Amino acid sequence: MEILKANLLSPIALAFALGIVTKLIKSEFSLPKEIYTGLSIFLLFSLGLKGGVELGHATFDSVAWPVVVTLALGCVTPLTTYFVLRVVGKFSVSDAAGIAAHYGSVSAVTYIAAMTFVKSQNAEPEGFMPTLLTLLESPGIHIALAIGAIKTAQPGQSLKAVLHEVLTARTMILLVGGLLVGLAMGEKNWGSIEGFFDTKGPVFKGALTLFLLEMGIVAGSRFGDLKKVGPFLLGFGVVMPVLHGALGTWLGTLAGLSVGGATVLGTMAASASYIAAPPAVRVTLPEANPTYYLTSSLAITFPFNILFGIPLYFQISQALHGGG
Amino acid sequence: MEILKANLLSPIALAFALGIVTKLIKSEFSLPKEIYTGLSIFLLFSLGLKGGVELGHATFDSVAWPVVVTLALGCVTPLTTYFVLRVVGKFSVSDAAGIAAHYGSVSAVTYIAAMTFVKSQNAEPEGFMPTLLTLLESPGIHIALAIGAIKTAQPGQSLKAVLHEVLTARTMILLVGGLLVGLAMGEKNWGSIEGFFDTKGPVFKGALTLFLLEMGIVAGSRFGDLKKVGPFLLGFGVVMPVLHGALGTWLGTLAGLSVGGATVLGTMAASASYIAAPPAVRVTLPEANPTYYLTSSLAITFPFNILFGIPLYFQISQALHGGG
Amino acid sequence: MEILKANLLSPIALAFALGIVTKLIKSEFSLPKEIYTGLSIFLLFSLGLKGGVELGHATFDSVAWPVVVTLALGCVTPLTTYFVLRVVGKFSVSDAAGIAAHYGSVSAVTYIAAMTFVKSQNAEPEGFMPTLLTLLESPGIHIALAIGAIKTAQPGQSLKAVLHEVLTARTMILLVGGLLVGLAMGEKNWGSIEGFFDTKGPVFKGALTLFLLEMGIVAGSRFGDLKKVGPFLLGFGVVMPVLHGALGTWLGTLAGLSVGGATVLGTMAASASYIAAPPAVRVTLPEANPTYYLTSSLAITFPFNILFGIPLYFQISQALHGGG
Amino acid sequence: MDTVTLKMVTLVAEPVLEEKLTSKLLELGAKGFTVTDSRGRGSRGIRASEVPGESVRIEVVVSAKVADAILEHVKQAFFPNYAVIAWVTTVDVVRGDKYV
Amino acid sequence: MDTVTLKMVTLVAEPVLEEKLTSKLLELGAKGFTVTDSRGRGSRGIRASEVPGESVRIEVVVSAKVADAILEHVKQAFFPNYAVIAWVTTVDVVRGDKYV
Amino acid sequence: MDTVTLKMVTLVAEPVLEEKLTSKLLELGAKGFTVTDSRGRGSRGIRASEVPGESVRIEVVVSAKVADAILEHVKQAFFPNYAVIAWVTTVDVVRGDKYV
Ligand SMILES: Nc1ncnc2c1ncn2[C@@H]1O[C@H](COP(=O)(O)O)[C@@H](O)[C@H]1O
Ligand SMILES: Nc1ncnc2c1ncn2[C@@H]1O[C@H](COP(=O)(O)O)[C@@H](O)[C@H]1O
Ligand SMILES: Nc1ncnc2c1ncn2[C@@H]1O[C@H](COP(=O)(O)O)[C@@H](O)[C@H]1O
Ligand code: NA
Ligand code: NA
Ligand code: NA
Repeated sequence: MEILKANLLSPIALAFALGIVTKLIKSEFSLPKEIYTGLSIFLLFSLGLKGGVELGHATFDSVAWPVVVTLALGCVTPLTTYFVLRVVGKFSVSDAAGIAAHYGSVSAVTYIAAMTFVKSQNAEPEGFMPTLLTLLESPGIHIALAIGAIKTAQPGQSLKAVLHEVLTARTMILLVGGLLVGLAMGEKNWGSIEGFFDTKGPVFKGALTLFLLEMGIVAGSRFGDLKKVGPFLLGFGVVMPVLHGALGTWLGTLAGLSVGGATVLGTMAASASYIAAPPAVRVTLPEANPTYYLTSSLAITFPFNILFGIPLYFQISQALHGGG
Repeated sequence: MEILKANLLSPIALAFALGIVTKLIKSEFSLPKEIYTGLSIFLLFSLGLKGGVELGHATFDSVAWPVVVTLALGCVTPLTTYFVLRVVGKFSVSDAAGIAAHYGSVSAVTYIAAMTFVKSQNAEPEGFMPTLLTLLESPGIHIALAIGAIKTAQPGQSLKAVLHEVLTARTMILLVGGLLVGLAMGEKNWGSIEGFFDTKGPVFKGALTLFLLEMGIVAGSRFGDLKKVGPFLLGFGVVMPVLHGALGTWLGTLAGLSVGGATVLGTMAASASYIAAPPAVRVTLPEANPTYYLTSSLAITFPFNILFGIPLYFQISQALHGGG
Repeated sequence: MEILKANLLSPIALAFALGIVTKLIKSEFSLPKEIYTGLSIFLLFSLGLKGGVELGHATFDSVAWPVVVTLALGCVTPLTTYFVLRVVGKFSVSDAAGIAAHYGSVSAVTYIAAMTFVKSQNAEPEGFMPTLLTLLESPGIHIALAIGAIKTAQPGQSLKAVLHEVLTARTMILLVGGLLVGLAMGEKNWGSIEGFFDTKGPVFKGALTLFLLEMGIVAGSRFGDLKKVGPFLLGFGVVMPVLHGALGTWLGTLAGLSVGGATVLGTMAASASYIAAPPAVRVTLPEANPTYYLTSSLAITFPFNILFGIPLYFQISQALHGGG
Repeated sequence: MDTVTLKMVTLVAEPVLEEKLTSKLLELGAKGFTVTDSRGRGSRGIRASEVPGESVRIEVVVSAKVADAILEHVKQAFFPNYAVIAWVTTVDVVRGDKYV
Repeated sequence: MDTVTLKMVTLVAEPVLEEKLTSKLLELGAKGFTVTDSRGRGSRGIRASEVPGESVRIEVVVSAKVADAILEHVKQAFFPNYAVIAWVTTVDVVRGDKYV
Repeated sequence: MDTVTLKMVTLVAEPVLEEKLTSKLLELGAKGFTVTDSRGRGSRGIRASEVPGESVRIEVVVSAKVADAILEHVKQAFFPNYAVIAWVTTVDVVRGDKYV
């Protein structure tokens, strides 16, 4: 309870809630698209840079197992999502595959929120977490889209184009590129820009607060669609992340991650992409209904994780590490 | 004189003057609209947050009277404006009501400048000033528009829509929302983002400097209209704020506000809205001439308050508090 | 070698390289135009302000000779460029004049990178460097366009319009305006915003890093045109800046500038404008081929200076000052 | 190609009117509309927005009857006090039955 | 004035389709195109982008034959699953031979 | 509905030309114009701006005579060296007397 309260009263959770309320009272207010993009560029690049600087201190041994379990999560989560939706939820092939592409990938904002949360709980995660984030981003999308393309017997010729697009998209350039830049520059050069990009500093947290205000507005503007998706998807959007989150936290712990690191990996597994996945699915599986995949990932799973999921995975992680 | 000089040589007054000069030398330069909006979002949200954190320390007694006099100012200033314009200035009903809607409301930027000024003079205002700002924002607009609608015998069916728009607009969401977020998060959480949002810190002041550069450009681009509005409105734009400013400072002092707090309340009363009021008036009272209300509020009263009014109200406040 | 390595591993050089790579892997990623403009406004205004504050400490004597050599460079560099291109490169009058307008002017971003570099080498440049930057910006453009207009026997009636546009453009307003604002406000007021605008601080360096990421993308998107411009221009884009850079560093040293100051003046002479010059040339000399002047200034000279030129001019300056 | 001949009405107006105009269009029978931000100059230069000269450009594909109703409304409700300009052109629309 | 009479096809579509549509236009014989960002409302309100209601407006000046091919393609490849609207109008183009 | 039949000239051009073109339009008799930012591809791909492929789209409603003068001017002054495209269409304008 203490931990949940700490999360709910954090600036970013409150700003997110304010964004939702903004939409509920039918305000027209939102951040300009360019400011929103600018903030996300800053946040992602900061994460990449910091991760790169810290990756310089990591040994091969400490990274190997976490990489393996992350890739395993990237293959398993789209499949579990797909089968639950097909078998239990009776969704069409296209719809199930479309949603699976979202839950098989990862939400960078949720990841950032988890990083910020565990740091505030003094459970500093490993420095190579951004590496894991980039590894988890694309496999899920491709596995899910491949299932959809095969099952609906489509040529799937655009899968390669989709792969290129995901791998060269904003998130990837900034995270992987930032990582390499951080790795190359080293501690000394990092010192000269740390006051700006430090992911524990006030600039990062302030930018994150403003960003989550906007994310709340975006999520809130989808709330009107909640009644369109039916009770199954509502429940799915909460239960599935808990299952994936527990699985990810457990695998992370097995792989030797710290309390904070395992929490963040669990959160990644639990989160659903709503930036990389939607355009990929829209172009590759046009029959999949966007209302289903956008509403479940953005209006259900995303707020759930930000407000309740992250502290929950943190407690699971503490328990698995013999603490709590 | 010392105080006036201190104000005129402050970064924000100088940046504002530079913006005006930029237009006078016919430069095309201006900040991108999105950056301008982004800066205003940051400034307003910072004010709300800080106000909320400080409101947590205020007692009911200390807030009650300032709230009462603020609401009184919200009712009186549109009426004085309207009657001066009708009786002395011989303006039409629509034009008088349109201008009254601007002078009855409040300019958030002028408010921010006043807050920054009194803090730099070590006259820390009360923590609940943002609350007063939000209270003063809408009544004036509605009273003035109601007068206009009744007198020109228009159905006025859109008054309710206007009310909703003003109450859910950017300024309100960020100030009221920020206040609630600040109140909920408390000192401890505030500490983690204070380095970014602190209204006395360099980020806030730097953003404010850039913002006032743009405001100078916006005000300067209206200077060409000064000759269109006639000598009466020119004088009105300087005399009215001084009267309202003195009244507000006096009422604030009576209500128990400190030197800084009374100065800020006086500045609010003296200021004229040019963000919330113009679209409301344009839609509700289309016969009112925009050149009148935009030029007087933006090209006369706004620069007057920023450069000369604020230090003047500060001296009045000092005198009323038995200092100076 | 040490110095070159220090430069290549600096955050801004690495971010610039990342931007180039972003384009080479055909990513669609780029900063929103408004964010890019916002960053450039912040950087230029910071430079102006800081320069103004420091100009307050300078004596007339220390400034006079640097001003003279800067103006001399502004007259000489367009002429050398024009004749090399005409005589050695056999370019048409329009093309040679168009390119000369670029190399006769100065790239503000290269200037900023040079300032940041020499400061990181503890070779603090003179406080009035922004003054020199503004002096060097326009003469080259006008001399080159005048040559072009005379030689192609065009009326040249728009030269005056071009002059006004260059003198009132973003760079000028922010640098000259910032300088005056900084001069007027003095050390005391500067203290309250130094944490935001300080050109040695993390906010400035962080913003510069993001800005150079985008500049790398812009430069990289021109790389496809490298094969269109032919081998002569490729060599020209590297040799010309070295010659102008050495000349500028030498003249700066003669004029009494410090190691850092002479390096920065050399860098200015070596750099080619790609913000002010292109539209001026496009409107005044439409027959000049944009592929030539944009590619040479943006895809050759700019990256060369950022990555290799600046440390080279620094070593020349050290040698000329009897150090190194 | 199977097309239906319809009317396209273009309105250029002050930004504050966007919401008012588009909701009126739907009320008068339009099935959709497309809005683009633009800037311009006209006979008045009235601007009740922070950005001088900015306006919205609204395109709506409708039947001739609805087009007439739109023009009639715009003329009566907006022309006296607002800077609005309206023109109509004839277009061939695919899947045109969606718009009538 | 020497002009050639051609067709102008306007397509309004979801932003994710921009790349797909414009490369198809060139493939079908268009020599260029102009794209504007816009927003709008239609019968579906499907939005697979962060910005609700946002769309792209593509204008392409082509010969009547290419116009027909474009409409045919759009109808078959996009109408079933995507929010696309297409209309054609007749225009007189200067230097019109560049576009056929 | 009372409308006047006029011409609408649309010009798509490089952004550096906006000021030159619009002031020329007014000089030649236009009473106003509407400008939209757009992007596009054509036969040249020349770009003298930071943003590749960006262009401005200028619409101007004028009498047939002014339309002809505009096209004539654009053809002579801009076609040789600049990436400009121009087309004309016929429109029915409300309050059309304002534009002639
Ligand atoms: N002749 C015209 N052609 C195209 N657009 C026009 C024309 N006249 C006016 N406009 C547009 O309509 C808006 C309002 O014009 P006005 O009511 O004449 O001030 C202007 O901002 C332009 O965008
Ligand atoms: N009648 C119409 N007139 C103009 N634009 C329309 C119309 N109907 C739809 N649109 C545009 O086409 C897009 C998709 O429409 P729809 O497929 O009906 O949802 C909308 O976002 C509008 O921009
Ligand atoms: N066929 C076309 N249809 C529509 N717009 C075009 C066409 N061709 C060129 N454009 C536009 O005109 C600009 C310049 O074209 P160009 O002079 O051919 O390079 C392009 O950026 C496009 O926006
Ligand atoms: Na996931
Ligand atoms: Na007031
Ligand atoms: Na130069």
